[in-house]
Amino acid sequence: MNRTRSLFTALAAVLLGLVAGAIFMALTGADPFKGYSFLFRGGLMNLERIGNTLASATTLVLTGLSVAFAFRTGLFSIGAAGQMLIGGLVATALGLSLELSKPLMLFVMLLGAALGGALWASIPGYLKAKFNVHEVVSTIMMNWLAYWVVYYSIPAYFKGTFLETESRRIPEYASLRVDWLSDLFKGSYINLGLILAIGATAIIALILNRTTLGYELKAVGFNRHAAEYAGIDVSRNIIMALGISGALAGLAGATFYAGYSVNMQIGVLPAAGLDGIAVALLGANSPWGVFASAVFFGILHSGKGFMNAMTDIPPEIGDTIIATIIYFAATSVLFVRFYDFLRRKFKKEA
Amino acid sequence: METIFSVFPYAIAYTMPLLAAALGGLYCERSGVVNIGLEGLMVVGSFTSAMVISGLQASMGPSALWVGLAAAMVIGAAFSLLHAVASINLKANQVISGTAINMIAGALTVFLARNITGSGNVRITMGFIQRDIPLLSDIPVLGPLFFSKTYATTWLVLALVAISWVVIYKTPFGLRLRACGEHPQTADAAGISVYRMRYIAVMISGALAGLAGAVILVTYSSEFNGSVSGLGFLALAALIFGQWKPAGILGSTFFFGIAATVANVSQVIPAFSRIPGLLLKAFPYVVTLAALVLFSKSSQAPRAAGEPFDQGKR
Amino acid sequence: MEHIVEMLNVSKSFPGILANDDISIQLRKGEIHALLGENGAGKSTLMSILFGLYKADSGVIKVRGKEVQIHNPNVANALGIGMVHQHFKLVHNFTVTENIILGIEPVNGPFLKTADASRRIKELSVRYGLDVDPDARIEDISVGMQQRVEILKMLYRDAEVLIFDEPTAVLTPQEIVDLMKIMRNLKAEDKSIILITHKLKEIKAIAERCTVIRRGKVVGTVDVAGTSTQVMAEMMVGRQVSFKVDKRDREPGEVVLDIKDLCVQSSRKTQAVKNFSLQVRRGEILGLAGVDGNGQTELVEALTGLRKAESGSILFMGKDMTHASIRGRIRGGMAHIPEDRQKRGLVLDYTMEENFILEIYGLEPFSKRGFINRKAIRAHAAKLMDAFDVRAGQGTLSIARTMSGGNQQKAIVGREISHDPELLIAVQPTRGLDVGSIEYIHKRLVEQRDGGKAVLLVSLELDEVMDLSDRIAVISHGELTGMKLPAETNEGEIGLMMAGVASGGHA
Amino acid sequence: AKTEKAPVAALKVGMVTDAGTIDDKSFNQGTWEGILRAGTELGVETKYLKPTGTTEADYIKEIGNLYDAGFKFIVTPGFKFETSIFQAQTKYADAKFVLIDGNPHSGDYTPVVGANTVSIFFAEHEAGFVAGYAAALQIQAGEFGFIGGMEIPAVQKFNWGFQQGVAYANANAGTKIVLKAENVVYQGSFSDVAAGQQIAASMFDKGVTAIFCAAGGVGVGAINEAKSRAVAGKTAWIIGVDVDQYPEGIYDGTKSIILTSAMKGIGTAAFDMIKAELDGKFPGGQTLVFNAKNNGIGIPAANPNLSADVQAKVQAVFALLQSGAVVVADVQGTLIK
Ligand SMILES: Nc1ncnc2c1ncn2[C@@H]1O[C@H](COP(=O)(O)OP(=O)(O)OP(=O)(O)O)[C@@H](O)[C@H]1O
Ligand SMILES: Nc1ncnc2c1ncn2[C@@H]1O[C@H](COP(=O)(O)OP(=O)(O)OP(=O)(O)O)[C@@H](O)[C@H]1O
Ligand SMILES: [Mg+2]
Ligand SMILES: [Mg+2]
Repeated sequence: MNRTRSLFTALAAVLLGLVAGAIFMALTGADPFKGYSFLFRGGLMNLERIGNTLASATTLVLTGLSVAFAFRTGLFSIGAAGQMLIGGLVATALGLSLELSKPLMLFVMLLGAALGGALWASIPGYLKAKFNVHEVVSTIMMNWLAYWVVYYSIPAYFKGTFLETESRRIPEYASLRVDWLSDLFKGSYINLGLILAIGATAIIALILNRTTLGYELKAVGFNRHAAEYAGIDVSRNIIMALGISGALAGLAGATFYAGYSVNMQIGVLPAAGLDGIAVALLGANSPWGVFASAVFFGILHSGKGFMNAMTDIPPEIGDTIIATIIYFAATSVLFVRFYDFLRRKFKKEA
Repeated sequence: METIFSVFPYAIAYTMPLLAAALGGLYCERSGVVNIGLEGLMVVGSFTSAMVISGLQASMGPSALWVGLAAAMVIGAAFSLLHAVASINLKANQVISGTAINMIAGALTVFLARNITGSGNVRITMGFIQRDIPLLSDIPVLGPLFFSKTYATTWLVLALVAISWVVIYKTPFGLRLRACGEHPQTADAAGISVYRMRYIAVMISGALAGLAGAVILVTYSSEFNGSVSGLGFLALAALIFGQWKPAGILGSTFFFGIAATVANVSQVIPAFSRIPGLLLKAFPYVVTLAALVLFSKSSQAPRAAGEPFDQGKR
Repeated sequence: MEHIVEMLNVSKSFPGILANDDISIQLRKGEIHALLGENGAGKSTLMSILFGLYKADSGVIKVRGKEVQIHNPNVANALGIGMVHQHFKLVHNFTVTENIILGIEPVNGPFLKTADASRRIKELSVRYGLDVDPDARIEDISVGMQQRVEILKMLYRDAEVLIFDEPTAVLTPQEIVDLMKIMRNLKAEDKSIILITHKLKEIKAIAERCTVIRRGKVVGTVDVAGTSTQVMAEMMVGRQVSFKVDKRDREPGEVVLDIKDLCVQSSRKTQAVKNFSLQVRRGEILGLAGVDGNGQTELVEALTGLRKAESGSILFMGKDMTHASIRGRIRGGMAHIPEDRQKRGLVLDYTMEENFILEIYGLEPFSKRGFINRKAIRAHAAKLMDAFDVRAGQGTLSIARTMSGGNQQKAIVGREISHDPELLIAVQPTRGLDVGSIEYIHKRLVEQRDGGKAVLLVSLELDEVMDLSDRIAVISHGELTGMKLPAETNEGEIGLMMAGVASGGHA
Repeated sequence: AKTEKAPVAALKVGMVTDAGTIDDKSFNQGTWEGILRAGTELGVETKYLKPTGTTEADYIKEIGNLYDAGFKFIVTPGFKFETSIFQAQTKYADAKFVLIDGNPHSGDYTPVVGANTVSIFFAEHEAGFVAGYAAALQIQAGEFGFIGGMEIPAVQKFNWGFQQGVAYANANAGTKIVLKAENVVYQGSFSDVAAGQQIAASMFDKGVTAIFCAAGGVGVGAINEAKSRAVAGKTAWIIGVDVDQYPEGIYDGTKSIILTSAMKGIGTAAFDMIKAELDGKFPGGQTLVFNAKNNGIGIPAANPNLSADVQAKVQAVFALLQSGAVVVADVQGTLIK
């Protein structure tokens, strides 16, 4: 029952967000129907575009899961961007320094990225557990620290011959892109990260709903004192919760910098970090919900350009629509109430 | 030392928007509503003032700046209603609603700027001028630190902080505001409309964050470009660091301002040149974390902050 | 006789429940009128309607004979109605004065003017024997004092009708005596009082009439003087209730818990427990009596591992557990009914079935190799809810938050007993419960003892300690001040020992 | 002539922006303005797209969007497009590409300019040189500074050329301008306005009189600082970049703190390529360099802040650059950073 409710809420939010977007389009003198048809065609029109949509979604699934997982354990992490950077940096460093067979290489890189993200996130976890430092503030600080760590370490150790501002290109054997997948989707940027994202979604769903670890983490999130009373190690769990969340974001970094992208640039805080909050939110913090909402964002991200190219709708409208959807998702209580009202009415009449 | 004197006024200039935004956050959280949307509200303020000032500057001259500040406050307050409706009436998760505010503000303002002016960047020709305060700036040490090269807006923001201290601790409004943030059921039972107080507080925070965005524009940036580069989040950190107290945020924002300025200018100071760049850039964030470690144990957070008010809850 | 307040045919429903069903109640001027009913009977709801917090679905309220519409607490205040809520409505970091003037602040221009208010509060405090310091901060004063602040709040607003919702549930015996005195003072000043309480003794002691509610309906209004507590209890519960705990004599067995020279610090870094030594044996209920705040909390937390012991030792089942982990103690056979059920006892956002495995989720059959077994958990919960008569709307899937305090408490008691512990540390196990539930929980504690297990009962209710315990230990200022057998002592003596005045020998 | 006009209107010219916005007052805007000029003067249809990120995949996606929407003449500014154009020029063989500030390559920096692609470079070092020389002549003695955004090739070349220009003036025109290593900095972003102001302020306080800013928004902060100093009657100059920034430095009616600007004709380049395409002369496969020789770089001709004498001397040196008598290095060598 709860699940139908969340689904209804998310759909209503998306719908109202789209309506609001349509109003904006109409205000700028564009035809919303045309706009949306190009938007969705841009994201889904052919295999290549579907592949690109999924490629965009891949990173968002992982950052969305990262935020959602922390959320479910009572923590609000804004740190996905920084953890992505660290994960990406570790993956890039390994990819550029080691020479291994592709499967082993990828395994090592992903493991390193997950560990890097986890370690980076466990610092705010530790500060929260031991010193009660608010994770919102500490993760913001950690983001900027990661930004500067990458900013200085890429040029110092991994830069190419000519450019100070980006790493060398990731060699083929260290890239998550594989030919069969790219060919399957007609040359799209889709990469093995997608499979990783699907796996991660399943695993996180499993952890949250079916394992004692999930039970513990949620208990700590809901009520620290009761968890302590029950003999659960609260500090360890907070660090663990942020650690897992960080590992997910670290993996997001690996898929982004060694899959979607072909090298690592400095001076950019990846947008997928903050977008993860929106994705998690629209997915009602449930793992498969996150997956679905990431795909939706993927469509928006990749269809936006086609819509802009085909119509006179300015590029900024895409962002406005996404933002509006989030706002409506935040105010979803309204829809839940409406939904309950409908249910009651329906029941009475039945 | 000379360098410290010379950059101090810039640290203060950098501090003021942070301070104004943190003060806005203070009203909001003291009433029990968390406002992650400060960043977005600052963008709205920056946008509004840029539009107003660039439109009026030719005809009005310098007084257009003040009109711009006022407009930023009004529009900031109006925009914050989005957050108020979501988090007060609809009992939405406040953090999420604030995040949505940030996204909407960033996208919508650039969109509007492009549609209205044809460009997503709006420039004003002239901001406020730094001035030395006569007499006071001649005082040794203090003069060059605090009374040299000051912006008019600095005194405005400082005055607002002082007024806020009085309002929050010495007036019935302040008493009620704090009650709503600590224990809204108590305020409710005392006949205070928690909804109304929270609306007022959210709007004040919108106005102050709007002002903060405008202050950035009229002091050091003079250009709207759809971003305030994370200052809103930093203001939030300063609010927590300052323990939700006016004097506290005055201290914490100055701390940030000085740390960030030192990090910025250290590049041009030969004495610092042997220190790795990473350490210099990381400095403000590391000291913030360190300071939080020291101050977080005894958190004075308003107890009800972040919780939607539920009359029936006991 | 003049009725100052009349509530006529009031009904109020919440989703899924009719909390007040056509209730009528009349309050005379200058009377103390008790309102009695099981947990969840609808008492608080009714009073919240009178105070303007809830709106009745139907019914009429008359004040001084005139029909009124009480939309919000302001209207109630204006009509001279004041209320002390079950959970205090005080701002913890405000002073007494600030709390009292909140909403009707005296001003000097735009500024607060607290000096006059302070003076007036002082006067009121003296006049009614309340002894409150207007400048103290709420978080620094005792719960009893906080309650007096609530009373002052009403008096400051010139309330004529005072509603007390379970005022004594949180008080120490001495504070209860003081409160009774205060109520009599109020009555002497012609105030009218509605008193909600589960304690029949208190009703007997102070009320003139008593209205009994069961499942949202009025069962009847009786004159207290002419009605026995037994009759009132039966009216409320709908069956016979026994107050006396059936308990056969039993020889205590070997020592299960051996506390030696234990010292524990409070959160404020003061010495809360000082050189405390005590033994609890198999087959006995050891009652620990004491005034609230005399180190019981810290002692229990040290025993259960929630707080560090500074020095001394805790031997449990012959093993040194002084520094053992919380889980180690639970696994070792220690169970704990916590003082604050909402803070420690339950994860309010978890369902009942999830709450029932709070300490044992890691054990088979509830989980295997880290994976949860829903089926086993559900069966376990269903069994316990049935065995301990835990009632909740959606059965094992009810969210704990939505359940009444009484049912929450029964669930915790059930859970802890289900662990079949060697030692059950029961802190305030019946706080806020109706007599039916109390009877039930008491029976379970005795069963535990009869089964050869040890029970350490920590309670502020002297009655409870006297009735249940095989031995009574008294704690005062963190020190053991005496040990008595219930048969060889009385409330008076224990009370003196609790106050640290007399020290008793060892039983 | 009229029959030739028909295909003209059919050309659809698209642009994908680099990091930063279309209003960056720098190469995005410069490129776009060139395209817009082609729109009004040559009647082509125009469109720009803003990618969601700055990776190769993001760029190719937008190029694909333009292509699918019929925009088969695509202009991309910035070296970050190098690998994307490398792929696009084969993938979209019937489209034309103009890559500004970069060479298509597969990731190994070996330039492969397709037959349907033109690579355009600017001699930023020459622009920096001329601006540095002009500024030194005008100021004669004192200290200069340089603020860069990030260490990307274009910015580095501006910097190195600027240093050489100043040195050239010191050696050949008797000026005494000092450029201390500590006053040559890369702030680390193109957006931190506050940092720009603070760094400029501390440079000015230490005696620097003119700062060359190639730093986007960071430069905006520096310009603001110079303006408020000028209003207070102090000497503070900024040397602008990319376009003639004179208007942005105006503080008092017509006075501006922009001493001069190191310009590169991005807009002209974009416009020229579109025009060449319409004329059927698209120089596909070529790498074009816009430099002093072809007047692709320079400083503004009209500028009240430079005396007529200085202007004349700059003209002379510019001629030397054109003739190759003076050569400016585009690598760091022994220069600062
Ligand atoms: N806000 C609410 N929402 C839903 N149901 C409620 C609410 N308040 C009370 N109820 C329901 O109304 C019934 C009466 O509750 P009430 O608090 O009046 O009982 P009570 O007699 O005061 O009990 P207790 O002795 O435990 O204090 C309960 O069954 C409860 O479930
Ligand atoms: N959010 C809610 N949804 C449904 N019912 C609620 C909710 N909150 C409270 N209630 C109901 O309100 C009633 C009273 O709650 P309360 O916590 O006062 O219980 P209580 O038995 O009076 O506990 P206490 O021992 O704290 O006095 C409960 O019966 C509970 O069912
Ligand atoms: Mg009640
Ligand atoms: Mg109760």
